[in-house]
Amino acid sequence: MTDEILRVRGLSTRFFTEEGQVNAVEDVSFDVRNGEIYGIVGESGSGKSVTALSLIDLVDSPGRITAGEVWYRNADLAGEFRETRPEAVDGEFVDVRRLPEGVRRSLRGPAFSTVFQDPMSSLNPSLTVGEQIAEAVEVQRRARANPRRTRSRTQGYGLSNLIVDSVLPSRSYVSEESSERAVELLEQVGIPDPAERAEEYPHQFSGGMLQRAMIAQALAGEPDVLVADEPTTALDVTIQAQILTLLRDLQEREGMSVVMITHDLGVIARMCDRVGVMYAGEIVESGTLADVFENPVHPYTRGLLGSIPDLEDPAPRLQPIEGNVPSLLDSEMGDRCYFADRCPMAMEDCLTRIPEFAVSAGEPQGGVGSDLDGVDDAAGGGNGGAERGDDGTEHRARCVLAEREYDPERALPDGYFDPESAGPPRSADPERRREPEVNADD
Amino acid sequence: MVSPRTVRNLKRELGRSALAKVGIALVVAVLLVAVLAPVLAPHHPLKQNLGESQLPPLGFSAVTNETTSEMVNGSIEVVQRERQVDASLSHPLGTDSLGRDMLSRIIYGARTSLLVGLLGTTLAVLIGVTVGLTAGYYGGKVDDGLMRVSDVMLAFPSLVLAIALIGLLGGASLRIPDPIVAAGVEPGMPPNIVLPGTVIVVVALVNWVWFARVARGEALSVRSEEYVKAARALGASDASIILRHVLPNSLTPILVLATIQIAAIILLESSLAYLGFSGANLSWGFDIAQGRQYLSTSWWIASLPGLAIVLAVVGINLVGDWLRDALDPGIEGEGGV
Amino acid sequence: MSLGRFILKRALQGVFVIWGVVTVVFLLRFVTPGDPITFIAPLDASPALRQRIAAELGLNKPLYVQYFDYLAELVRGDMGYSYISGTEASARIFARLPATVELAVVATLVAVALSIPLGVVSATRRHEPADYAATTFSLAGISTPNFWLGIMLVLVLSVQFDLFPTSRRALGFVDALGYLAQGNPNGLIVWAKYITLPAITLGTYFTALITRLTRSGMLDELGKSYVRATRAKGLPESLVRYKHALRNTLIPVITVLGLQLGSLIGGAVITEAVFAWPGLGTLVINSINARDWPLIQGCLIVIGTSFVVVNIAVDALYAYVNPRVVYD
Amino acid sequence: MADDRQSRISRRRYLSLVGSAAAAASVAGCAGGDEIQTPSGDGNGGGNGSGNGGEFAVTITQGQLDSGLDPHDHRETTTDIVLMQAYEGTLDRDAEGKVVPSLAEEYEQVDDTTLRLFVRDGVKFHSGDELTPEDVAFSINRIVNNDVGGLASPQKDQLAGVTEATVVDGERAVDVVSDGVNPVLVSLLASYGDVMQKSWVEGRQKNQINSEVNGTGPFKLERYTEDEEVVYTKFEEYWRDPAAVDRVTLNAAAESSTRVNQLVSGETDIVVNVPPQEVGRINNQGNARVEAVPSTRIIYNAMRYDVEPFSSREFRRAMNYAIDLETIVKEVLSDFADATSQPTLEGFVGYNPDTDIYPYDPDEAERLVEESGHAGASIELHTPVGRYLKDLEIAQAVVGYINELPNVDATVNQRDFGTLAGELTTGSIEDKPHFYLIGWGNETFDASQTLIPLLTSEGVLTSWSNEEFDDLVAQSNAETDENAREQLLRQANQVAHDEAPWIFLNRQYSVYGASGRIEWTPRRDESIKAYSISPK
Repeated sequence: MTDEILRVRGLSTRFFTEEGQVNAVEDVSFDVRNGEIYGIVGESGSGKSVTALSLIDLVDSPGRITAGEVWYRNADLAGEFRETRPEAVDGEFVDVRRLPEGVRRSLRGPAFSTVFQDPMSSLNPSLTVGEQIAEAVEVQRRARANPRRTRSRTQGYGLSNLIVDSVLPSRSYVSEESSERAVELLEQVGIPDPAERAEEYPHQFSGGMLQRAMIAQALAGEPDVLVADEPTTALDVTIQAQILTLLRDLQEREGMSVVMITHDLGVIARMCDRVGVMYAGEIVESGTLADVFENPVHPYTRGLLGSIPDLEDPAPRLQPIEGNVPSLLDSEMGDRCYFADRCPMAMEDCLTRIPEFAVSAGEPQGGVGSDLDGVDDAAGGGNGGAERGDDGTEHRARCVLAEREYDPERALPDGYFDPESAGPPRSADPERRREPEVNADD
Repeated sequence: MVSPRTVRNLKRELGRSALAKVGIALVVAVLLVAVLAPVLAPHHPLKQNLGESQLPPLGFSAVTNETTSEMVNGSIEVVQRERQVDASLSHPLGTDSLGRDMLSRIIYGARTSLLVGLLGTTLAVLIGVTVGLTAGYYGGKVDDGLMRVSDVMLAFPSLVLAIALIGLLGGASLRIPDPIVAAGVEPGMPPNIVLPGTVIVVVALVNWVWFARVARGEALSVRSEEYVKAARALGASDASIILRHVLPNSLTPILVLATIQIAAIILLESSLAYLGFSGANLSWGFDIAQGRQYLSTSWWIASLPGLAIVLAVVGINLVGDWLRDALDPGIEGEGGV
Repeated sequence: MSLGRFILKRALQGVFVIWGVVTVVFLLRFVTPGDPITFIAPLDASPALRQRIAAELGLNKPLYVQYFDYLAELVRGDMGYSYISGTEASARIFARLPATVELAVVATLVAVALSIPLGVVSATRRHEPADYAATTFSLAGISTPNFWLGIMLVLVLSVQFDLFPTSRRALGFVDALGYLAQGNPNGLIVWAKYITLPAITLGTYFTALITRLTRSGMLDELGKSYVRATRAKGLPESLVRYKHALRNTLIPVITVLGLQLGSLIGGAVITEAVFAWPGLGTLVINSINARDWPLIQGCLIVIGTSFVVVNIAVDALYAYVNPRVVYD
Repeated sequence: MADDRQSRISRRRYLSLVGSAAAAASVAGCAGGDEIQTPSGDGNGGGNGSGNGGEFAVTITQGQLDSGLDPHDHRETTTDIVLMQAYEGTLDRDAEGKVVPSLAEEYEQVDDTTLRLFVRDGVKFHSGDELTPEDVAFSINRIVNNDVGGLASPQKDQLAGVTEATVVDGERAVDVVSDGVNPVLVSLLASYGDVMQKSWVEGRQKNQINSEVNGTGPFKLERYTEDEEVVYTKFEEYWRDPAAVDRVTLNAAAESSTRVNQLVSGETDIVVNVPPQEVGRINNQGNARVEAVPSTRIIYNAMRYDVEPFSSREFRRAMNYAIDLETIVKEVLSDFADATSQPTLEGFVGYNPDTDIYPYDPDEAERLVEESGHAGASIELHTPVGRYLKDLEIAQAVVGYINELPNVDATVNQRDFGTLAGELTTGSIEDKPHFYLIGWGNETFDASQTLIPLLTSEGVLTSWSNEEFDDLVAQSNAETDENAREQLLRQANQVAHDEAPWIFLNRQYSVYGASGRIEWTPRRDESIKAYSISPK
């Protein structure tokens, strides 16, 4: 019996823009265990935020999840759909992506909840904070009041309701009971005078307070998995620490799992149990905090960690790595390791696509071919419910160095990837390259 | 003024929007028609032929009831006869109640619409931008005063104000020689372009406020910029600061607004002409008013000039959308009609 | 500043603007060529008679005295007597006002009722047929001269198919309600039949305009982070769209509508001319033509004042629905 | 005042509206219109006491409504038609234009300057009071004397020459005194001079007189909604037989097509000024008919003699040769008009049967323009729009023909009628446009009422000055012998034809649409009397 709450397999999300197809998330697989904090770290534009959105099924057009499964453990749901949708059920797990639209939406709140990066822009500026939290409570309250089979998730709310609501506050969507609960939640996240503050609008809150309110809103549905997408990026350093502490406390108290998405290694170091490092839409290295931080295999991870002398020091952020932020445009990505052009240890081997290798414990640049099995069970699809890494090691990397030593003989010459050189052509227009990220991050 | 970045944005937006292309095509077409009216018009637009009145457009030949009266024993008898009325190749869009060629009138009507639209907007821009920049640059009492004046102006609907001004002041028109006819290319065409002077002045007077507001907003935001302060510290005169620093910053939103205003003014001119308040002798609105009486017998007289207005204004609005999307001047909403 | 004080301040500004309107309207008579006496006095009036008429109307006094007299009378609600018919200008204007208000209100209500859902559908089904239809309609709507639209509606719906009357106003809404009170619903039906074409004619531009504003506003709002966050907390899509995105969309739309009230009244003038609708618009055109100054001034003042009042109301509404407003 | 209006609207308005709606419903009965049906479905129910199933209600739709209800304070046919239902003069005309007695039973020429009117007995005003000679004298004085009745009446010249009216002691008669021989006085009194009640006028403010009615005529005012409609009901105590019509509503629609639509849909019974292109719709509808009659109105283009190029006789004649009047009458007016050759219409006293219509001769016109020395002139024709049958089209056609001359350039200036009329009636020739289209209705059937005001040097509306013409008219005005007077007027008309102060255009026909449910014959003098209407 596994203790995972979430298994993500082969998730791919693409954006179909006028400039071309953008592979924001490419074949990403990871597990989240009950009650743990799983960190996803990467530069901006690496696809980590899109990964978060893909989990909660909120990728906006022109983006689309093109492949993969999100297995979520919920015995009730599994029982409910075992007959009607056998392909969506595997043991106690259901593949969220194969569930009907209405059910998928009903999972937002009680199953997955989200804290976004910028609390100011993530709350509706023209409704009180209390009302917005109460809405999140109310939607769950109504869901409990009606068995899923009979209710329509799109409880009608139209223009007429808007008008009536605006004129008669008593006819509001939100019940009094939910409003009271919202105040409780505000109290729980440490907001003083919660009853008064509930009546205020977002612009009357400070950033830190607002992020607490966002967290309160995320807690409203008592979620199994809280996706925190850069929850502290927009905040002052001192406030960051408070928010992280709050998150940690809440996570422990509620026993929920957290997917912590950040570009801040300090946050990862401080919060997470296990971690995945993303680069150009892929998880290039994953494992326990200790695996990844103490024995990084991928040169990218090593680069990130290069400046961090001490795991306990939360301050330093990602060290910029020389070279261009990778283009995620399908047409420009090429058929090779995406990091090769920036990699100080790029070799000829890197000119093909690199599979994920398991890294042997304690042997960072490990024994040759120590574990080649299971490499691909993520990409295999179908049996996504199956366990990964049956040898017990979780440390994996998408890098040839996981199975072979760096060989300067085979190194690619300097400037191999420069636009002027004979290497694969790449656009040198940085403005253009940034564009696909509009939806992909921040 | 036009930075390479602006040009790039314009091109990109144009490439992505089919509607922008349609808009430009329409505007270019209307411009060409207006400029080349003497060459394109098959007939003199004012030339009547009472014997060929109310000919239908091609494809709409029909039997109509012709009414006349006869005096019988001192009292008048109304007589109706059926008559086959055939469309004529030489009048593809038919003729009006005096047998004037609809196509030629519509072609010449484009001139009036565009002249009023362009000249009226230009004048409105000059007034509005002067007032707006002055108000925004100097701020304080000047700003308060000028903005209250603009509030008062806004309180009068532009059509009502225009009717009042033209009705009370009378409509004067200017005649300027048509260069194409003067060059001897089409000697049979009207030698003069009739410029409805009062209408142009009045549409500018009722529309400058929108430009004043935009220009003021831009001036306000630029006023506190470091480089303006620096210029002032260096002793540059207010006029030169306004012209060199403040004005260029306002150009983009004003250009976008001006495009929308041209469309609004064309609609305003046609409304005025419809109500009989235009000094022009050839105007789409005027033809619609005349055709209104003949709706039950000759639908084309009122319908076709209206279609011309719609096409021209759609074109300009599409160009306006294109400019707005490409340049993103950050102005809300549409200028008033 | 509290909402109450904010409104008070706007009202004071409004009074100032109305005073400006009155002054402009008053001065208009003096910049207009032609002596108003000429339009009042009989053909063969002797100079003495002309002077007497001028004296009766107070036209012989110095300009500033006339101005203050006029202001004083206006404050008492007296707009003078029509030069042409000798009847009270205010009575005449207020007798006409209901027809115009009725037309404007119906057109606005219909425009709002149609355009906002249209704009929402257009924004939420972007690049679908519904969106193309809505954008085409709104583009055509803002580009069509309304008097021509009215004529075309008459041509097709009245002349060809005889569905609606071509013009006039058979009875007012209040009268129709009176019939209803007597148990006769036909009054309302007749009323509706007469107002349909004028209301469509006047309302189309606004329907199109609000559709465009709503669509672009909704697209803007739907792209914002809070919408995603709202979805993330599991709210039904209808709630996300209407309660959240639309509410924020409407805030700027309301402001634009207030500013567009001028074009609504301008549109009403020409719509009334097309449909012989007995409202303020036809009155203002007739009185301008007849140089009936008390009526011209009265009409312009009523129009200007209603513009100012409605905009204060819009500002108040704006402040009410938009908590971010800084009252200054 | 405003409060009165409000309270009046409240209850009475409902009641009266139901009454009028019931009337409309009976109209709808034949036209299949969309009027209000009462729930009971009988179509005649209503709260108004006077309304019953047999009510005969008639609606008359003009191009515009009254300019106030004071019968002495207007000069327009439209107002006149509104008021002639309720006010009467001392004399009247029959449908052929012959003078007939009205409030004066008889008249008698006492001496050269005095006409005695014998006032009818037993006539009641709508107020219920008896008509007295004082009322008659007061009414005439109110028109001719600026100090009587609180009004400087614009109708003063319609009673030209009259200086005062006095009550004859001991008799039920009034003496009307003129400042000299006044051969047309009877004719004038038959057309103008409505009688009002002295005490009623003196007890009222100007605005009350303009919104209330108290005449002796066959209809009394029920409701007056300014600019919207005037509703009269039958006056039962009328001195002749009460009218066949129970209720008359007068309203207005400026657009001819609108009026026709209203007629065709059964919303109205008589519409004025039906343009030829709308005739077919009325006839085809089957439930209405077109009635046409030559009117007393002449349409012409005046050319001011005091400004170039119109100061040149040759130029003015050229303008007459330039236009193809016959074609204009045929094509623009669809023959609903007669071409004219002189200021006076056929059938009028003083009409000259020997003058010919100017032929269409562009070559002669071009030659005359050259001769005049004004070749290359630019002229602008001012025209009202929608005032007369096809006025704008006529103006455009005239200008179109003139433009075909290689040596003159002409344009049309559309004017609002009110503004144009204002310029024409200032009494000063300098205020008038140089060249304008206008129509003149002369209901007296006498040339003098056209020639004097429009063409003599001293005429209030004149655009011309010619000694020979002035002399002829002056002589005719002092001539008591009818034949001699007629000869003088004919000569004057010949002079006018030759000197061409106008472009002579057309005699307008009055073209009416009338619903099939009424019996009614149009009159040449453009009046529409509901009293002469009966059900079919």
